[in-house]
Amino acid sequence: MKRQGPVLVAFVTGVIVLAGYFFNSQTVVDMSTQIVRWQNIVAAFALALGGVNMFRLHGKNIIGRKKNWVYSCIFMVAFVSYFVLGVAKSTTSAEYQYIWQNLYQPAASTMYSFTLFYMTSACWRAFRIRNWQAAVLMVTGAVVLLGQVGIGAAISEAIPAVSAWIIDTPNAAAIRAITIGGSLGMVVMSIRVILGLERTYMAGRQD
Amino acid sequence: MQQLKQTHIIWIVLTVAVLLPLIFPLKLPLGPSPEGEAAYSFIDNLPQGSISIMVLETAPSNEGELWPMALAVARHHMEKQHRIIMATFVPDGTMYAEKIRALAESDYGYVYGKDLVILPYRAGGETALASMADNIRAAYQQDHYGTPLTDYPLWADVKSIKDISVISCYTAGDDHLWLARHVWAKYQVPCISGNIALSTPEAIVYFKNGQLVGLISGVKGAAFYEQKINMPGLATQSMDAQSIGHLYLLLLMIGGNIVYWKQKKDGKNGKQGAKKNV
Amino acid sequence: MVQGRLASLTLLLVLTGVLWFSAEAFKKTGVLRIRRIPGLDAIDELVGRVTEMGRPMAFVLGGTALEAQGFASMRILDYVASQSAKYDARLFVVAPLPEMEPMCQEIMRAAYLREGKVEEYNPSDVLYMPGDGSKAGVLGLYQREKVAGAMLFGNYYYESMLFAEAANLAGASQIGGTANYHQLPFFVASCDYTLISEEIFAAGTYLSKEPTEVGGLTAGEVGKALAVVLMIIGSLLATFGNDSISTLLTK
Amino acid sequence: MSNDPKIWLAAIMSLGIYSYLFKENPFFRVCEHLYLGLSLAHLAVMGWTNVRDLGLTPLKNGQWSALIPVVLGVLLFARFIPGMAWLSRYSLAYLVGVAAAVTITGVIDAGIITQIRGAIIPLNSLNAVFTLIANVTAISVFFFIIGSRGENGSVLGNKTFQKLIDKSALVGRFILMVSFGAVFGTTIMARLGLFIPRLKFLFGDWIHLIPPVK
Repeated sequence: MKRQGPVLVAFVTGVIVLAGYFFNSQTVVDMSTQIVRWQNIVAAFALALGGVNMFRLHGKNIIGRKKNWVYSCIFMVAFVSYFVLGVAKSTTSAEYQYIWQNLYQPAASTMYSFTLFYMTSACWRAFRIRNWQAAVLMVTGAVVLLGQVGIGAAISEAIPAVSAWIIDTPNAAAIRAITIGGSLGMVVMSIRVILGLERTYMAGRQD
Repeated sequence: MQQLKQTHIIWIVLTVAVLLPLIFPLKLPLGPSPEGEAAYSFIDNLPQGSISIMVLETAPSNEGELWPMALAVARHHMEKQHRIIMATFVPDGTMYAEKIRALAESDYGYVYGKDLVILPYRAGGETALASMADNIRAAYQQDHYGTPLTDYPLWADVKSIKDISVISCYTAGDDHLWLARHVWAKYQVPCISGNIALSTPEAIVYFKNGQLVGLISGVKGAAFYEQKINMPGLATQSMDAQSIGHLYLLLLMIGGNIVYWKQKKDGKNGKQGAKKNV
Repeated sequence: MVQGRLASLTLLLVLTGVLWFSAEAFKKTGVLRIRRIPGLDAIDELVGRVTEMGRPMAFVLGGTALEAQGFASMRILDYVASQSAKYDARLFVVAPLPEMEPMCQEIMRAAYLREGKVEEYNPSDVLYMPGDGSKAGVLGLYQREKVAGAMLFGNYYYESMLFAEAANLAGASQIGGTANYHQLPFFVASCDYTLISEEIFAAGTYLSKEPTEVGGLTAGEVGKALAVVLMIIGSLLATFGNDSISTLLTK
Repeated sequence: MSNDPKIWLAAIMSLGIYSYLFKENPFFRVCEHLYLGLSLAHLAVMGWTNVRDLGLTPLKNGQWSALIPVVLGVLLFARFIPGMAWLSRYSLAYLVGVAAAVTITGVIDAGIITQIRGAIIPLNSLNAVFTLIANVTAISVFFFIIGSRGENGSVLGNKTFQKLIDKSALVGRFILMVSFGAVFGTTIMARLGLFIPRLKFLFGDWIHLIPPVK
């Protein structure tokens, strides 16, 4: 029940979806689309998991008056009130959109723009020509980097042309190789999941 | 502490360098973009009334690159009076769909339900897109506002994915691959990918294989598209700042390496990190 | 049978068959014929160098969810832990997910036990650093402990750049490995050695010697060989106006 | 400077987050926790909307088949209950089983067959020959068994062939590095693309230093 059952579930659903792809039988195709559609519902439940995890973590912080519990309160207030607002008045309501536009959106895009800062200082300190591979990478990197923007074309017409050739030809070949290899890896891994040979998703001390 | 100070100087210079061309534009050239051209002319050649799906995988984490291009393509569709269905598989996508709806209604006289529909967000990523492709009418029964889709005249013309003239996505993820896998490979509906510049080295292979009919790459692609439809906007404005930013990072990299090689020559480098590798 | 899917189905069946047979064959013979991954030599070299310098090293796992790359990386950790136990190099492990922390502790303990040094294993050397907060934590660890070697394996995103810089500030050598092609450039540019995409899986299989994984690796290899053969023959035929291979693939 | 309270709110939030770049501080912490709470709540609301529309509404209308995914979804939370945690494996098995099959249907054609077909080109130009060589050598980097000369001997046992694979893998690595260079070059645009709109907001919408787009 604890191990064989789940393996069987993965096997049956997997085989039906595969059969629906390869064969014309209307019954199988219907079953397959149904199973895939159900998966979206289960995945929707999974969206709340992260929230529940953090809710527990910050809840413990507050109850135990742990270090920085005040910040946990802020998290709680934001989480609970926004969730209630969304469920009660729907995401299309003006209030919900106001908070999304003016608090959430600016915070999120600012947070993600940090990556540029890290990259800039890494350019100065970490990206070094240590071996021939890094040398090849950085030289082509420099050409493509300039070819991406107007200043490259302003320096020389050749830069965007060479950059486009790099992206079109050697790069396309390399990505194609990685895609074929990676896709084969994904297919093989998926076969192992469906056949119940790969069970790491059941890891953890649950028995 | 010394190091931290140095980092802050690097960052402040970055901010100023990027800010200046935003205030004082340089008007640098843009260069060609054959894959963007392909996307433009495909949409441009669709007859009036064609139905297109825009998959808005846009979020605050990537809107800098994706929102300008989504806006440009949406405007193009509206100029040509195509009907638009907006779908999304990321939780933030509908917020951007509503912005497009507002624009369509105010600037182009679009009527919601007749010319344009917003489908609700669906969880599940690739499988959600696959179920849309396999049976769109079963995958969606209501729109984003909870109204039954059968109430709308637009929906009457959508029996299956094959009634769609083109599907475009705006993604920082793998949606361009999902479209190639589940829409083009299975149903031969033409797909256009609008993706962040970083995905282009990968997406270009799909374009070359014919799995995508067009490709809009990052801010540059968006700026190109804005110029094609003759409506310079957010992307065009930021291209000069992009130029200076790129140049600054390149100079930092070159400078960093000069310091590194000098230190190595002087033997001051604390570690023997530069050993040769295979 | 749906039109145009014969080639796919054939390929799928071939791969399944190869996987099965080679897994069975490996179970019987136990002989693994696989190229030694150069990245593993680089690991040995790094452990040696760190030992000489008498400073610790760090193994930083990347990831936002527990998936294939994470498991392959933990198999590599198993090896690194053994090596460092053998040569008495102190090893810090950074786990980004709550599920990973106990797994890493178990791996470390087992490795020290194998080398007969279980009393030297300190569970608090496995650090749990989740989310964006961890990024600063890793920086602090490098500085505080004067880390001389860092290994970054797993499902990495933008943090690869931050860690690269941190290692450089601390004067540490690095080895990286990920299958996320968008981060590979940064690993190659900042690490002394990089395991590129599939190499981390191959290294995992090489180290774990789990039969169905060996079978999977073999099946993938057959697929790649087939791809190369079809490309070469197909292109040669196409040069002379014969597109039978392309047609075959659309069947 | 703007006098719209909305813009001020967004600007304060942005500055709070940016303050981290100078030093970790309470202002940042407040903004960070606010952001975290909002973002997880947004996810949960979106999840709830999907569950309601796809699961609960059909159930109310008597479509009992919707019970299956709803039960599987609820079981996901069993992991928080000691002793019942194993129940969540059923939901996980369903998720990974379907995802695995969908992956196969997706990539087997688009990721393998079509890629091979795309690589088959008539060799009528230098560029075409180069492309084929690049394709083949790049794949050979990932030959782990055919290229083996490991402790248990080689699979094919032919020295010349192995040397050829070695050489090919070396060329392949070169090709890969060129490709990574291209990725490197394009990444910077993505990163700047995140920062420039923030600058435009702070220095344009907020303090009106940058002229607005026409």
